[in-house]
Amino acid sequence: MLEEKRFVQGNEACVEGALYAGLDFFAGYPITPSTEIAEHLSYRLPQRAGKFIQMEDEIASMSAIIGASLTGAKVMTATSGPGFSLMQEALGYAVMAEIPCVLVNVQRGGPSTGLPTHASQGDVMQARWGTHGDHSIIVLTASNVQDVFRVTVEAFNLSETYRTPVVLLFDEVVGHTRERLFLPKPGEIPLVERLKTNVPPDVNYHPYLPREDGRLPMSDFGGVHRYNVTGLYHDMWGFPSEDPQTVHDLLRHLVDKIEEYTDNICMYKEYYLDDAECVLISYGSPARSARYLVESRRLHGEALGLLELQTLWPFPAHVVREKCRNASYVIVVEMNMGQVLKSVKEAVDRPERVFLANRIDGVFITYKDIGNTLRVVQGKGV
Amino acid sequence: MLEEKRFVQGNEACVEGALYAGLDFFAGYPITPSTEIAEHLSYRLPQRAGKFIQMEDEIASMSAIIGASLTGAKVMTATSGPGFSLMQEALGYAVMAEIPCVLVNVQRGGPSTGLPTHASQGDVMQARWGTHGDHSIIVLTASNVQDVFRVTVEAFNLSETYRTPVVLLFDEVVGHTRERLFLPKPGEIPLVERLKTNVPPDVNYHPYLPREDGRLPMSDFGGVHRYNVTGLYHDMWGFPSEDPQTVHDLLRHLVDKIEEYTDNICMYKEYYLDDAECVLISYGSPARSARYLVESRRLHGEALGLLELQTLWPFPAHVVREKCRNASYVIVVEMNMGQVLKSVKEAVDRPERVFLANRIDGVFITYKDIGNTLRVVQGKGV
Amino acid sequence: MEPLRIVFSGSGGQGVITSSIILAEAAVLHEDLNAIQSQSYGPEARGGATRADVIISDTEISFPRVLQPDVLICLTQTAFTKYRSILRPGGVLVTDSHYVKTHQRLDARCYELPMYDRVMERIGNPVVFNICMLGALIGLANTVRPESVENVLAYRVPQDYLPMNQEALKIGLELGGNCSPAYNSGSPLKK
Amino acid sequence: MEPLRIVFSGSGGQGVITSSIILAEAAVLHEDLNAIQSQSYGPEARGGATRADVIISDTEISFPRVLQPDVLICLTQTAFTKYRSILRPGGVLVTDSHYVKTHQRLDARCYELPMYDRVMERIGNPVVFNICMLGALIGLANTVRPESVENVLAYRVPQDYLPMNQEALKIGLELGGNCSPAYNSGSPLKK
Amino acid sequence: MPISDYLRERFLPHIWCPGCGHGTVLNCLVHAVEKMGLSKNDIVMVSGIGCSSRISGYVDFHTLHTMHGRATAVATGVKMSRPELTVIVPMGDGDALAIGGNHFIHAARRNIDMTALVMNNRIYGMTGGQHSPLSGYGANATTAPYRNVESAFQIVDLAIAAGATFVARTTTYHVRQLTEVLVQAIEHKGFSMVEIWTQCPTHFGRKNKIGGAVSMLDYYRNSTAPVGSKALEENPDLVGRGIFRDEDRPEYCSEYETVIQRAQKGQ
Amino acid sequence: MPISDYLRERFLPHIWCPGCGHGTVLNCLVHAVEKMGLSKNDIVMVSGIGCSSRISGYVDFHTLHTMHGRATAVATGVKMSRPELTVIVPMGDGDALAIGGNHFIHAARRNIDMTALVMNNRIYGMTGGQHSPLSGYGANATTAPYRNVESAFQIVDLAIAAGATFVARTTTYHVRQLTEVLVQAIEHKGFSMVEIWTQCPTHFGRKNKIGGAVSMLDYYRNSTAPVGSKALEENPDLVGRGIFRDEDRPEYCSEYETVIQRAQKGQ
Amino acid sequence: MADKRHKHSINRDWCKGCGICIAFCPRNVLILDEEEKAVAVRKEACVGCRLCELRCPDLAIEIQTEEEP
Amino acid sequence: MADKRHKHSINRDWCKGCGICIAFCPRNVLILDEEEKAVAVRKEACVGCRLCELRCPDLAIEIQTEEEP
Ligand SMILES: Cc1ncc(C[n+]2csc(CCOP(=O)(O)OP(=O)(O)O)c2C)c(N)n1
Ligand SMILES: Cc1ncc(C[n+]2csc(CCOP(=O)(O)OP(=O)(O)O)c2C)c(N)n1
Ligand code: SF4
Ligand code: SF4
Ligand code: SF4
Ligand code: SF4
Repeated sequence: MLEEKRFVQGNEACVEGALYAGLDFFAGYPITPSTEIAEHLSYRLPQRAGKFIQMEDEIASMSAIIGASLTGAKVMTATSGPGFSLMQEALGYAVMAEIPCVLVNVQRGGPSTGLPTHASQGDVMQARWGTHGDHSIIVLTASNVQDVFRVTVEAFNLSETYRTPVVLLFDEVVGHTRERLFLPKPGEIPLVERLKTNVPPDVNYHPYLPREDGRLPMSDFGGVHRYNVTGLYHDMWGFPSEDPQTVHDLLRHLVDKIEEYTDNICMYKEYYLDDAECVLISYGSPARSARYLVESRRLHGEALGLLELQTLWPFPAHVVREKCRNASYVIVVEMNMGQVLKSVKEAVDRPERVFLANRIDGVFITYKDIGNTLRVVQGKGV
Repeated sequence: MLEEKRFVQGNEACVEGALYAGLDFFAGYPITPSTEIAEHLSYRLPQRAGKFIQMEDEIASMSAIIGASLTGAKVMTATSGPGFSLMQEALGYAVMAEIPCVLVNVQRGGPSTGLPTHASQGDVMQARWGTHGDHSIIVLTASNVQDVFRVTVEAFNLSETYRTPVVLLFDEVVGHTRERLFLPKPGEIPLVERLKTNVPPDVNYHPYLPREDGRLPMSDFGGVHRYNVTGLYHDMWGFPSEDPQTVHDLLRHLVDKIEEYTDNICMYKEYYLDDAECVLISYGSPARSARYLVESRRLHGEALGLLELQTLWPFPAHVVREKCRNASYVIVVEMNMGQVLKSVKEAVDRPERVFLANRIDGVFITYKDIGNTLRVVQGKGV
Repeated sequence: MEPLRIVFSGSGGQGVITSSIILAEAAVLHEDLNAIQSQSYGPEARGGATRADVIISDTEISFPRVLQPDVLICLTQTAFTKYRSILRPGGVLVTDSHYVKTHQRLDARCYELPMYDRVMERIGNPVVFNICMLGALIGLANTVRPESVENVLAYRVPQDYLPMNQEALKIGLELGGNCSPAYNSGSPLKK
Repeated sequence: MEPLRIVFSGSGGQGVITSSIILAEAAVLHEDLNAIQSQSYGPEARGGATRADVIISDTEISFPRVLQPDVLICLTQTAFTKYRSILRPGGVLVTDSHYVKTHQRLDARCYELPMYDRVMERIGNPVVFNICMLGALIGLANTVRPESVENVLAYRVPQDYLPMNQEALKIGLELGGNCSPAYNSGSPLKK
Repeated sequence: MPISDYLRERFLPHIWCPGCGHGTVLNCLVHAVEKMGLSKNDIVMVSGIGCSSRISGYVDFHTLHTMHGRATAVATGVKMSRPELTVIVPMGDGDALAIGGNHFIHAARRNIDMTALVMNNRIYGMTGGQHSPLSGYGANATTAPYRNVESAFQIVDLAIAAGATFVARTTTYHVRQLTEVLVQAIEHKGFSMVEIWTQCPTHFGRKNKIGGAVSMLDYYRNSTAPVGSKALEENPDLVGRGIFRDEDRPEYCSEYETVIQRAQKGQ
Repeated sequence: MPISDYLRERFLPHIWCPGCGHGTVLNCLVHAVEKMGLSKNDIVMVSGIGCSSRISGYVDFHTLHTMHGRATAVATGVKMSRPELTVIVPMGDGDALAIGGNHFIHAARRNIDMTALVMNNRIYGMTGGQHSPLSGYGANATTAPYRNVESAFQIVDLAIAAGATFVARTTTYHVRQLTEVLVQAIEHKGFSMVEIWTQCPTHFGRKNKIGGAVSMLDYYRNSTAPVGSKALEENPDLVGRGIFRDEDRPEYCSEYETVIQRAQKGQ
Repeated sequence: MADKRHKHSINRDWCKGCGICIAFCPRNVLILDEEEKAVAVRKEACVGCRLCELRCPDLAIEIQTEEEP
Repeated sequence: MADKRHKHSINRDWCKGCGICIAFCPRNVLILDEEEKAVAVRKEACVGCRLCELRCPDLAIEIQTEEEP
């Protein structure tokens, strides 16, 4: 029975998801509230001959997983606010060199050291724009232990499919809450393995020549193909180049390979949206409060609905527009000053109907808080 | 004569502006294309008993100016893309602890090591969102040597006025181009000195108790008031606190003290906007190409106009909306994939009329490039 | 079954959090129930009063926290003073008579049980105090079957400590099972 | 005065960039002109061909780069092959006869001057080659007055090198002043 | 002045666990400062992040609680800007030598005048017991469940190799020596480093079965001996306490004054 | 195999300036690898950012040109993931010891099996001649116009104190010794570090009036002497060349194997 | 020595009962009371070495030494 | 030694004329020509020490040594 059912924290569910996805190598540095991920992995990975290392800091952690990934390993690191900020340079390197890897950021109160042990979702925009230069990136989130497992597996699949870093943006509540986790059987969730080149040993292999579909078959370091990897703009050989056409094409490739596949990357859940007059849009733990409100109000016949986003970037604008089309108002529920609110306003037809229900004091937002905002929005005051 | 006229690069103009504003302390780490700023300051600062130090990296550089600022010094650091990414954690600390300081980012091609010696403006969104957690920040830019001097002085004034880090976001072309600089006489440009507390030595001084107007009088380290500074959420004493009300109020203060003063912070230039049918919006070196285009087209009676932004954040949405009200189309000219374009679309009444003229290949965008886009926008193809 | 909302409170060393996890885990792994557990973290958890929330239900649990507990357990005076007010009117209050003096009356069924004292006299080791408390809770409210908790103890507790824990659980069950509220101004809980 | 657009090109060690700066600085600081200077940076500047752009004008200069130079100076064969095509039709091409062979004709006034050879024979030190080139340019096109360049040299060049530089400038002025184009398929520049 | 005048009593009792050695370091530090009779206005304390770094909140100096690992870098800015101030930089072993290792060796190389206190509890206390670069081979930690296989830095050797000019080691058991060494370290002109063994009963003690604060102090007493003592020579298992280096080398800020002189002559 | 087989001739001539010592390091390195007869598929080179780091582009191994200062950290990931591979990590002095100092000392502490080459030209070449932590007191640099007042790291001492188990120094003049030492360093199991003096005529040479490449090599010849040589003993001004440490200590990856064993028994 | 008296003022709000002062007092002057706070029960035996004051991690002990009249 | 012949193959595209091989050749075999490329002018004097090959920063020299017939 213990086999398929577990009672775990979100952070441990993330560990189980990573192991299910085939994690080989983890490098990290402790930081609240993500530390349990490193702790569990230091125990679990060597059991299956996987490698765990605690590096000297987050920069080193991110650097180490980049190196390991190039040898063919599935890799991950985990951190929170301050550490995530420190990883931004290396994150950009992984984007430029197209290195599959997964970064977990269990958010805490920011800016700076902020509120290490409290709930917040203040890193949504940073996850998209934190490193210098134009780029694109995939960011996923979840609201309960089961979904944490699920999106973690998906993060590895997407990072392999698109050869890109994927950020898992959880929050303190999801990371620390213990609840039931059903472990899927092996094979129950399909896994994406790394796309390897089939170029024979003595034929020229072009590591950075994208296929029609934008994908790049890889060859492991230590394998038969020797090539160069760099954070500079580079040609199909991976050799530095400043040729304008080469530069233009590479940057377009880096962005298009993700943005053009937004539909395939987009994950979300919906509750009672069909006839919803008021659409709540939320993600992470606040979506649980939103769902509680929706379900209890439905009992009194109020036409509330919930759109729970699991893919934050690339932002699923078309889905949001669709789901909000018939809503007389939309309330974005998040624990920050309205970071997803911005994207929602951009996406919908009538931005003036979009409102924000939020908390920024480190206290988990409750269904009562959302209810209060709803009342105000309905013109009934507090 | 050499007294008031100089022939210098933009990077040196930045140095002169900082010295004019009263720079006391600079810590930095070399990186193309910002290095000349450190080099000139290593020569100029000690001449006036100021302090220059080359630290072991950018994190240390940002850390060192934070320490120096608290002793009452006017401080600055300068870097480019990769270094700017590394500074994000400490930048957030300066935001949280409300430490006046100026960061120069002379942009180069990103992401990652990218194109160190080429022109780009890819760090606009990062400058706003690069550090973790909700926050606000001031970001300025300029398009020629004279304006580089001017906005640099302004950067120091704003950082003292609002007790916040101010980012100067230049680009390689502006930083490296040599042209004429007229040095204003002392006093010609008003300088903002640090607001000091007048609380007498033995009376309780509350370092983090904002005045009505949101300003916080400071007391220098080494002075008569001893207090605590931290990156954690803190009370009026600067002592760590997790009280929700305290947390809420501090974060609101950090954001409102800037966002509510957007008008005072907003700097821009305009050319031929009164009757402009087509409004170009640009900033940094591309604004020069845009201006060239506007002026040459005006000779043929085409109603083009240019709005050159110098304040990028907080974004001057109201100004943009105003200036674009009567335009039949708006073209944003920048050397990235449309980072200011996003804000412009949010600001104007008819986002569908906003277009992008850009280059992303490291080549400086010319008036011809903009002209080509204009032709397409006018439906005339290429 | 109506979802049952419990708040455990006490001081750092008392093992309140462990007991909350054991209870919830017993419900999830050894009965066909759903449960969720969360706890206070950080400096305030270090000094001051620790708190753990548990919700047990036979349906999905969306909102993870307890705003108004049906059952409130306080193992220190500080915890009692801090949390007494959140107890649902008519709910159940369990306090340890050694650590807590409940002066004025609350609108609740209040049990002041000599858990600590009984553990010290019958076992002589305070580490199992929290398990005794768990036993008492199970005795009082219909949460999970004692066997389920024993199952959890079996793999969570080091062998040599197991008997001591089982004993403590038994003591608690007795205390909780055959006791009547110190006073009862609340509505009955057991259905 | 019409803005005058000049492109200097050559190889790393030849001091093309320095000479471009001296010219522009002379215009800005010692004549009431406006000028702007920019140059190629980075690896490609290290090996390959270095390039410096200068625009001299008596009005404000908005666009900082030179797309089609009125005057193109090439001090190496590589530079010539790389940049010849950008010269404005009818513009002025200045090459050094020691380093550059201009095979087929261009639509321009082309001057192939023995600047390097003259410097080596009259001064014997290649470091002032670039100043000689500057002199030639001034001799050819109306850019700035020789005195203005001498002014700049006076504070930019270390004392003991000054005479050598002044001499080189003079040689250049002679070369540029009393020379006729190798061939002329371009329009006259001096107005 | 009474000891209490050097404390911010408003914020006490502190957040440290019962028996945490960090409190003893705080205790000896204020006694040392009192001994030296320094004016509180002339002292700046710069700490990083960690249990140890919370020390800055409790002393009535100018206090700067910075970022994890960055204390010496921030302190460099403070000191260079106001060389006349006394700068004290308490750090945990992780703070100083894991994430902060680079700033630490560079401050030592520059020999900039500050006193670095490495509060070495061989563990990450604040985050709950992960191994640190000082845990040492064989130690147990939440991120070393199968025992640590990394060997520890020799802080003293590293500081000396990097260029520190005053280097000492002692423990929270040896409170008289600790107080004395702190006085000398603070008086030293140049980069001084004091490694202080300080017990974390909550994590290191518990996980490594050393027991509580009292037995950890016993261990400190029994496993160390004064530098130059016969005991130390005879028993290789003992670790030396005392001063390992105390020398004069041009201090960074004074050197920078010569730069200013050259620059101003230059004009 | 002929030397040229170890090079990516497609990308040559390289970007280094005429007379740059980095080319000589490349030259001796490929000669060393050829001597050892290693298979190119088994070698991974991880470099950072700098002129020196461009070396990875020209060798026909698996090459990883990473971020400024991060080479050893990235290499740690490579090595730990595939311990059977030979990992070579060339870095500039700034790359290795300014921004990269922390990763450098931690890789040494772990004694992870890789060969760090510190290509020490005492300057930041790539960015145009700013001082580095190795420039040393009195050196001229674009960011030290009034002469440098920071003293240099002793790389050899620092590496030893941090835990490196093979430590050597030589120069680009002493090409036979360089090649020989490289062979030994690569063969060593554990963290090996070779400090290589390599001339930057363009910046260090010019700014410090040492002249061009040839006279810089002359300087290397005249200012160094073999470790243990009489000359070195007698003349304190000379700097030692050769091997300073060569010892056995458990290597990190092998140690981690024991962790895996314990973990798997544990089940 | 006997001609000095030593007063132990112990701050009960700060004392966390770690037992350090008690374990290492050379004269066993101190004990923990039932509230787990340190108290000086054998004052007369105190030699005023002040080690408890210096070792206390909570700065809860202060020794005042006064001359016998 | 005299019974060996040494061929210097110098890659003129790679040679940057730094002069190192020339300065440190024990037998002054090499010189720079007017195009600033190294050439072996006194081949017969070459002792085949290969120091020029090993020192060349541009990997432009290769010495082939063949036995005299
Ligand atoms: C950039 C960053 N990474 C990680 C953390 C999390 N963190 C806080 S303190 C700490 C280490 C604490 O250990 P130590 O420095 O030895 O001090 P101690 O708590 O043991 O006194 C860590 C990893 C952080 N705050 N910031
Ligand atoms: C994070 C970051 N900071 C700064 C730079 C700029 N930069 C590139 S190389 C370099 C130093 C080069 O010196 P060194 O490492 O000694 O190698 P060398 O070029 O001398 O061979 C610097 C500062 C960078 N690329 N990235
Ligand atoms: S966790 Fe350890 S270091 Fe931190 S306060 Fe507690 S005992 Fe001290
Ligand atoms: S700048 Fe210096 S280090 Fe860089 S290639 Fe040139 S000589 Fe070599
Ligand atoms: S040492 Fe201090 S805290 Fe510990 S028991 Fe004694 S008085 Fe209390
Ligand atoms: S050493 Fe090499 S590059 Fe230098 S001159 Fe000789 S062959 Fe040419």
